[in-house]
Amino acid sequence: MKESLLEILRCPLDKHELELEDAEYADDEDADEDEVVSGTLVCTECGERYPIEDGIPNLLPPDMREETPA
Amino acid sequence: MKESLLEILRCPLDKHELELEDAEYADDEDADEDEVVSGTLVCTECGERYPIEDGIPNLLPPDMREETPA
Amino acid sequence: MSVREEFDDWATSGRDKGMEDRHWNTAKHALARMPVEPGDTILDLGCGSGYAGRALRDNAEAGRVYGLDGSPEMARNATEYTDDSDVGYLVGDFDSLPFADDSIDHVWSMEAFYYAADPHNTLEEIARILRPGGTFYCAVNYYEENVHSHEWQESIDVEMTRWDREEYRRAFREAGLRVAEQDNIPDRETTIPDASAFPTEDWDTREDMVERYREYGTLLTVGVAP
Amino acid sequence: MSVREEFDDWATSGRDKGMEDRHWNTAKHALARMPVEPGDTILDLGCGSGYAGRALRDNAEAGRVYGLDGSPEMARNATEYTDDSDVGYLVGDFDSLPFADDSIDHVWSMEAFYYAADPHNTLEEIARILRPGGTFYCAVNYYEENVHSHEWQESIDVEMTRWDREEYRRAFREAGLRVAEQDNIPDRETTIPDASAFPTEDWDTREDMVERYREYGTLLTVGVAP
Ligand SMILES: Nc1ncnc2c1ncn2[C@@H]1O[C@H](CSCC[C@H](N)C(=O)O)[C@@H](O)[C@H]1O
Ligand SMILES: Nc1ncnc2c1ncn2[C@@H]1O[C@H](CSCC[C@H](N)C(=O)O)[C@@H](O)[C@H]1O
Repeated sequence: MKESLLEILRCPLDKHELELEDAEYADDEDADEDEVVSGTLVCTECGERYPIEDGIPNLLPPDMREETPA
Repeated sequence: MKESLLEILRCPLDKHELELEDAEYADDEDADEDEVVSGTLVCTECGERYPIEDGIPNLLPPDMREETPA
Repeated sequence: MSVREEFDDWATSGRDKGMEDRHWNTAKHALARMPVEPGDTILDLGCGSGYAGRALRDNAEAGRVYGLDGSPEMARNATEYTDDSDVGYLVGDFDSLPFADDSIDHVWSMEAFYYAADPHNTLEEIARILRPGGTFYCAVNYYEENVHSHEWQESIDVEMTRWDREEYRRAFREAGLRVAEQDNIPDRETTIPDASAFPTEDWDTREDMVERYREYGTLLTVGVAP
Repeated sequence: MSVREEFDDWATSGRDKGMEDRHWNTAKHALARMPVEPGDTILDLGCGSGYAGRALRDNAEAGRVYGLDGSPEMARNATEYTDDSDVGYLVGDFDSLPFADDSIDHVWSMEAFYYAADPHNTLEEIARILRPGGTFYCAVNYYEENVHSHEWQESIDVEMTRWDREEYRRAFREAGLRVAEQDNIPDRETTIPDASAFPTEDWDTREDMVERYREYGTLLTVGVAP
C-alpha cells in the first residue's frame, strides 16, 4: 500500500486515525511515493493493531481476522 | 386543468400564490374533482393575470404571451 | 423567432408526433430508470406531444404529471392525446417556472433543455422547484460530442446551447444539483439501411449513421437536489 | 462458513477471473454511467479480481481506486493483476468500513453487497464515508425479481440478502442516501444457444435463459449522499 492511504484509512472499530509502525518499504526507484510492504497499523485511540502483509493491509475487525480453523 | 394544480402553481414572475377568478367548470359527472375549463389566475402579490383557455393555463411571463406578430 | 412561433408551427404541422416516435427509442430507457414512487408529482419540461407524462402514469404509478411547453399549440395537442385527468399540460417558459419551491418530485426533459434562453437560470429554477432528493433527468441528442447534431441549429430559428458532457455536469453542480449519472443511451431501433443505400439524403456514410444512433444516441445527465 | 473461508476458496481456484468475465458484460455499462471527475477517489466493495478499479483508472481518469474484500486471497490476486500504484487493495468487512467520514467520492459494488451480514448497517457505513454528492453504484444479479437467481443461495454458505427493487430503494433512503436511478442492465453478450440445445445443464428452457440475461440482467441502484 501507498503511505498516502493513511490519510483516509481509519480503525474499522472506532474510526480513529491509524499510525504506521515497523514499516518496511519497497526499494523501487520508479515509485513516486513510499510503498509500504509490511508493517503494523495501530489505532491511535483503542490501540488495536492491524497487519500489513505483502503490501496488503488487513483491516478486518479483530474477531474476523483469525486464521481459518482446521 | 384540475383545480388542485393551484396547490403548487405559482406566478412565474415572483413565485407567489395564484387565485382563480371567473372560473368555468366542465360538467363531467365522472370527474372526481373540479376541472377548470376557463378563467383567470391572478397573482396574490403582483396582481399579474394569467388566462386559462380550453382548460390550459398560460403561465408565460406577460412579455412572452402576446400574439404572434403578423 | 420566438419559441412560440417556431414550435407552434411544428405542432400544427404534426411534427410533435414525429418527434415522439423518434425520441421514444431512447427516452423509454431513460424514463425506466427514474426512481418514481406511487403518487409522485412529475414535471415534463418542453413536453411536445406529452408522451413522457402519459408513459409515466401508465407504467410508473406516478400520481400527477404536468407537461410544460412554451408553445400553446404543443400544449393543446398534448391535451387532446389523453383523457387521463391526472395528466395536465400548461404553457410556460423554462426561465420562469410557475411552480412553488420543493413542489416537484422529478423533472424530465427530452430534447428541449438546450432551447432555454438562459440554461444556467433554468437549472436554478429546476433546483428550486425540486424537493430535496428529487431528480432531474435531462436527455439531449444535441450536444458537443454528437458531431452529427451540430448542423441542426441551421434549420431552427431559436438559439440552441451546445454543451459537452463535462459542461452539463459542471452546470448542474453550479446550480446546486448533485450529478448522479451521465450516460449515452443508444438508439437501437432506428433502421439503418445496408451499406449500398449510402449516401442517403441525410447521411454520407453508413458509419456516420451508426455512430449517431448506436453510439452517441441520447446523452442523459441525472441531477439530484441535495 | 465465513466470508473469508468461502471466498478464499473461490480465489485460489480461479473463480475470481470467471466472475470478472461474466460480470463485465453488464458492469461495464454501469461503470460508464458514473460521474467520475479526474482525481476522484473510488472504493470498490467486494472487489474480487479488482477489475472495476482497474477499468475506472484506465477509462475515467479516477485518481485513486481502492478495492476492499473480506477474502485475503481475493485481495492478493487483485494486487497481482495490476502494477498501477494508484490502485490499492485491502482486506476488510462491509460492516466496519475502515475509512474516514466524507473521504470517498464514489463507491462501486458488483455482485457483493448482498453478502453483508447487516446490509442496513453497510448502507449507513457507505453514507458515512461518502462525501456530500458522492454516489453509491450498487449492482446485483441476485435479487427478488430475478427468480432465476433464487437457487444460488443453495450453493453458497454465506447468508445472502434477497431484496426486491423497492426494498433496495427503501433501504437506501433509510440510510440517508437519495435514490437517483434504478435500472435493469441487460447482458447482451452471454451466448444463448439455439432452442434445440435446451434443456441444457443449467437451463430448462431458452425463454428462461433469455429472461435471465437479456431482460433481468443486472439490477443497478444508484444512491447519492445529500
Ligand atoms: N424556453 C422554452 N420554454 C418552454 N418550452 C420550450 C422552450 N423552448 C422550447 N420549448 C419546447 O420544447 C419542445 C422541444 S421538442 C421536444 C418535445 C418532446 N420532449 C419530445 O421528446 O418529442 C418544443 O415543444 C418547444 O415548444
Ligand atoms: N462482508 C464482506 N465484506 C467484504 N467483502 C465481502 C463480504 N462478503 C463478500 N465479500 C466479497 O465479495 C466478493 C463477491 S464476488 C464479486 C466480485 C467482483 N465484484 C465481481 O464482480 O466479480 C467476494 O470477493 C467476497 O470475498
